[in-house]
Amino acid sequence: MVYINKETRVIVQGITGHQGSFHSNEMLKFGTKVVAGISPGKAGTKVNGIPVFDNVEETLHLEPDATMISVPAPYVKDAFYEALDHGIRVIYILTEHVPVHDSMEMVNDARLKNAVVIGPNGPGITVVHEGTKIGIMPNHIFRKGNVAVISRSGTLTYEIVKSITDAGMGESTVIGLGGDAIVGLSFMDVLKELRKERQTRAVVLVGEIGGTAEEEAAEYIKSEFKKPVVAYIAGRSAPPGKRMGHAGAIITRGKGTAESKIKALNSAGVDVADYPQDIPVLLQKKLKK
Amino acid sequence: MVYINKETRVIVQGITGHQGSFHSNEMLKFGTKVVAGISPGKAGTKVNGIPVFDNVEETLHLEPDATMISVPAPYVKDAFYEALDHGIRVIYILTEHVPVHDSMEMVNDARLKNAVVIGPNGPGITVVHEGTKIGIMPNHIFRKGNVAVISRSGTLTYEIVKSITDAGMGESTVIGLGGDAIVGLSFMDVLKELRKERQTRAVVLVGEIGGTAEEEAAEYIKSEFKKPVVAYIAGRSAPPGKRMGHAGAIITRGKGTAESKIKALNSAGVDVADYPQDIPVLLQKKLKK
Amino acid sequence: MNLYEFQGKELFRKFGIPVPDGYVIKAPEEVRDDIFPAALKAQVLVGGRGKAGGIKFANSREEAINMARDLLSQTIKGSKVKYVLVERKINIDKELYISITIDRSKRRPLVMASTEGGVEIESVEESKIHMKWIDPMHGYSPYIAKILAKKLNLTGDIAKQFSELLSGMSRLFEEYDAELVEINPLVITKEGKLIAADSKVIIDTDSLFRHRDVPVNLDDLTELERYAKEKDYSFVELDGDIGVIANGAGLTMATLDSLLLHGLKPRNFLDLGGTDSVDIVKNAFPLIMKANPKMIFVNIFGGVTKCDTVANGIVLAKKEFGIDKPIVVRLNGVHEEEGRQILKENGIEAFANMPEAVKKVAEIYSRISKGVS
Amino acid sequence: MNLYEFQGKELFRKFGIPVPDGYVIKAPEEVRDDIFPAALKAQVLVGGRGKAGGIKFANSREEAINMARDLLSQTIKGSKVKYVLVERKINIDKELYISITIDRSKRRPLVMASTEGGVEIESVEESKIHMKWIDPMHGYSPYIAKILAKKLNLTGDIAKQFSELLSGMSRLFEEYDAELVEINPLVITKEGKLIAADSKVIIDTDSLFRHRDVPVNLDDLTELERYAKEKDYSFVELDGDIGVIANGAGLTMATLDSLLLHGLKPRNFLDLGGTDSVDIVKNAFPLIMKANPKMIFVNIFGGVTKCDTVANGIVLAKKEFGIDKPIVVRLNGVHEEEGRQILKENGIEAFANMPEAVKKVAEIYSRISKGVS
Repeated sequence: MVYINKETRVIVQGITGHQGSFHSNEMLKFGTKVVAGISPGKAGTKVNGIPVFDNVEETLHLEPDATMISVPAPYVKDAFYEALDHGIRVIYILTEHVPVHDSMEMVNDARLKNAVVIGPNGPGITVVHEGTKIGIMPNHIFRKGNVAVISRSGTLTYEIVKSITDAGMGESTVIGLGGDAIVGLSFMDVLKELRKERQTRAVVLVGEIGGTAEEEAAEYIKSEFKKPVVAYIAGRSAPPGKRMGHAGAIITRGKGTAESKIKALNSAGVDVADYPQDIPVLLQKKLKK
Repeated sequence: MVYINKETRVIVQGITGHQGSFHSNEMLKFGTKVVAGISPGKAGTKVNGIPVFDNVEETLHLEPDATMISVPAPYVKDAFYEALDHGIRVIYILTEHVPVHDSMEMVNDARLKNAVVIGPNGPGITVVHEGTKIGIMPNHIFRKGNVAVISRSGTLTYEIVKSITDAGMGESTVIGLGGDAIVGLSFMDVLKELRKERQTRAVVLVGEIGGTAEEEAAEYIKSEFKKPVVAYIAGRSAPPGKRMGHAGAIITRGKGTAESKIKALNSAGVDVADYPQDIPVLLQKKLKK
Repeated sequence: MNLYEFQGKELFRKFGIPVPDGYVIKAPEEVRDDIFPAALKAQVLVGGRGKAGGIKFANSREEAINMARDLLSQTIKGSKVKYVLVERKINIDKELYISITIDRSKRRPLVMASTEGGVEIESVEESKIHMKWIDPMHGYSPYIAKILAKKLNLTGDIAKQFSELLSGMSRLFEEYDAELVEINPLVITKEGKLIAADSKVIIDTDSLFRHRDVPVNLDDLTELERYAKEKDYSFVELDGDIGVIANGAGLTMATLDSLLLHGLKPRNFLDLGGTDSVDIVKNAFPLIMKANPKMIFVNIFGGVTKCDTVANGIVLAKKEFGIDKPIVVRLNGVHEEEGRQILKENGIEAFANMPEAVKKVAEIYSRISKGVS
Repeated sequence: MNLYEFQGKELFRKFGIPVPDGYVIKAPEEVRDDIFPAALKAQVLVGGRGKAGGIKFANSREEAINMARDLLSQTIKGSKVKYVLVERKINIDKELYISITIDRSKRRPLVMASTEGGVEIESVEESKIHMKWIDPMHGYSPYIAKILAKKLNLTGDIAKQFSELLSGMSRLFEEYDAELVEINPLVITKEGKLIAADSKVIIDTDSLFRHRDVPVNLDDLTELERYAKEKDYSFVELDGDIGVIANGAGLTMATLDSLLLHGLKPRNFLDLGGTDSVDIVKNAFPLIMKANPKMIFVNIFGGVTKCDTVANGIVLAKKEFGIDKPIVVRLNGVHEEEGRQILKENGIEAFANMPEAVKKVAEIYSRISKGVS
């Protein structure tokens, strides 16, 4: 189990919004225990059969463990602290364009309080073998299995997950770290969780240009992580100084290139795929050994 | 061992000041491992044979565990963060008149980082059986023994410690929490440490008016703390709304009276002395049982 | 540092907290003729002003001048009224309560709100006081206003005004190192506006070095306390008749308490602090003598302040100031032998034990009192 | 959001960071006759201005006007010079480097300082760059300046000036949501003053809703990128000739990479984002066509954006805008069958597999290129 399990009780902050209402329903269908939604002024109504409250305090009798925050970027910090201050310890932020200083503050505060922040600006987490997810990953791409996928991307992750499923394998935990420069979890944080987790037998890292998270993961894999790891890194063709969509996907001052990441991963024994679709082949090769 | 032991390596921030230089010498005499002093612009000099550095970073090779901060109140917060950010995890603040908002920030931050703050505005800590102290308690009043003293006061603590020593008993740990409204440790925090500590067989609480720390300690003693406890509460004669010297010693809005504290302690089976000098007698009575 | 209502409201304006139109006057003729009907509010640092007749309403300048004259001649709970706040009268629909203070045991700011405004919060039953705490690391967050507004049954535009007001209060609280920011009553006017009808702001005295703009109000101190403050003594005036000098706040309190257990009433709290200076000891005596006590009890446990220093201070004071009241001295701790010897040579007996010393005080006091009666 | 040097220096003034006397001009005749000898500095958002001849020195107004005319006619690294900063020349004794940026892996602000100022920090050897991190919970503390000043060998009054400067920089960094605040060179003048000779400030674009006073500079975008920004597309212009439309930043990058592995060069990055709208798909085509690509590759993994929506968008675009370039489409994911059917009915083949689609792109591209040559 990584961060959440089938007993995890989830609330949705911003449940009456487009994303909140659509994805709360998808989560219910997947098996997630969505116990409440928040939307100021809408207390007493229901969304997809989920009771709506005006604020987090009013949901505490439902004993929520986790939240999905889907509110406009300027209000994310307030929603986040409302959750954190009321004792919620797994906080997934769907919203993109969250100011990076807000993220820095939230993420540091949460770490000191042993809370887990997933995102901002990522697809969330799906723990396939527990039949639970928080986030926006499409339900139909998963099959229960032993491959964990850790990714900085959204659509690309779905593509890779589907290719794993289509190849006859399956997933344990799939987690999207988020595409921003500052996010709650790094590859290394999740690898540490997966190290002794029993369901996972192999790991796929889906990285991209920008930052040094992949290099740090490579260091950790080299010294501490014994399960097989394969990877894909997006952005080999990206020119320096340009943001490739994600705020975090930018090569600055010569740092964060795909070459550097691929080299580091290779030297840690991680096979790096040329095409996303090659991931299942690399996995099968690794798992046969 | 409570918070510090004979191996604890102490630095003194503000060592060239009157208090810093006098008390660093007293600490050395008591047996404390004072490894460095800080005084900007004085690097390379010595105080009482202790090497002086310009900043905390320069002392890291000496592996300090704890610090005594004795700088003017407006600079305490900076000195505190210099220590905390460089990994020092026991921080004693001697200085009085530290702004209460600074203390709130420091104390909360430290708690999240598992650091211990002693003070501000207290006499520090003496672990008698380890032969070490950080702070300004007079060396000659102690004798190794089994009584722990937790106090919000200075001089009154020395008086009580001396009376215990004079009565033929001795002390394990003596700690001054500090006389301010916001301090790093509460009676309850220290009681939790003493619960399973082997050296301590009885505890003296020296409280005073203001706040509800004594009442909370009484609750804890009632439910969790099995060693004998006796107490003295200063301020029975204090009128409401007047600060009795200490910033924290004030009865506001009907709260924090000596009566309330004595009643709570009595109901937890704690004998409360009428005079400070009665403490040894109460202790002997409790220990005979 | 307690602020006057008008000073608190100046800070309120700075942080966007709405207050009634108004101005402060020091003399009756300063009343203008622009904002009638008006409330005239005596400015004092103590509570209970309303009951003491410190608030009046005037419909014209003439009426207001007379009322101001009356208020400025009053003394409320021992405090002379020096200022009157003249304010446009507001049309009260509802009175609420809101404050931010420091919760000592939780070590963080506490926001309290109640629908029961306009009365002392101590008299409001606990179930009607709603509380939320501010995390001191990340500071105030607007969700707190959202939750409290609902508990106060505020909706729509008033809820929005409440959110802005509380955010202003929290910034004031933090930026000005406040120990208390209280609005009681917080009024909803018939026109649908939220407005701070009163203000109570206490700024942490220890933070004044970074708030040069905060006025120093000493009107809640007694004359003797102001004098002591100038001389830098930690001094509190009490209503008994035995002068007390001790060292350390805890020991000084314990000294007062010990007297009380013998039915004796102290005249004061005076802590010599932790400096080893003959002058500080010596000059404490003329301060105590100003309080005109029947006798003086000096209770010292020597540490940083050494017993011989204290003894020398006492001897010098007796000589220089000709102290003619009985003095009982108790000395223990560092250099106690030397101290007692010095006193003995000057004809003063020093006890080595606090209970005995207190007994001696009681004995002398009883003798003097009989002599007087 | 990159700020021009003169905009950064305006912020510096606001936070007490000393900068040279000066003013910005947009036309040569705006040069005044007051601060000579003066430096004239072309204002561009790209680096390497000095080497490109963008800084000149003038001793008189006449000289300055000529130089300004010259500078205002220049284009530096593709950016037209629109502003020139005229500044009093300073007497340089030493050049230092100081910056605050965000350390992504430590998740906190990083202060970097070096005695090697005036050159690109990337070219300075690591042992000469001193680093301290700011804890984002309690914020900047002055001890950081104390430690860095010593490492820069600053003492006395200069160290004090450095401490004030760094504290101003850290407040600017925090209050303005900066991603970078850099002073290079930070000059010690012969008169013993610390002064920011240059400024480089980047404000987080996502924070602009709370910084209405920050100017929006788009001069570092290409014309096409500015157009795309207006239309709200996540678009980057590249130097190849194959137009790309995909969904999701990661998948779009992967699409570009896949082309490159076949020796094909993409003309652009265009991410449709996560909205299921026919219009967004349709209107991406005129944008791409403005870039004049040789062909277009549409690579979709349907999730929130469904495959039939994409198909309908493509069909509509072809009809409405008469797109005449070859289009290769790959569709997978939600509603992929429906999407492929729609395309098939309109004579467009859709691949169900990315590697095959890329192979097809390569094949068509090679055919077109031969046809052209």
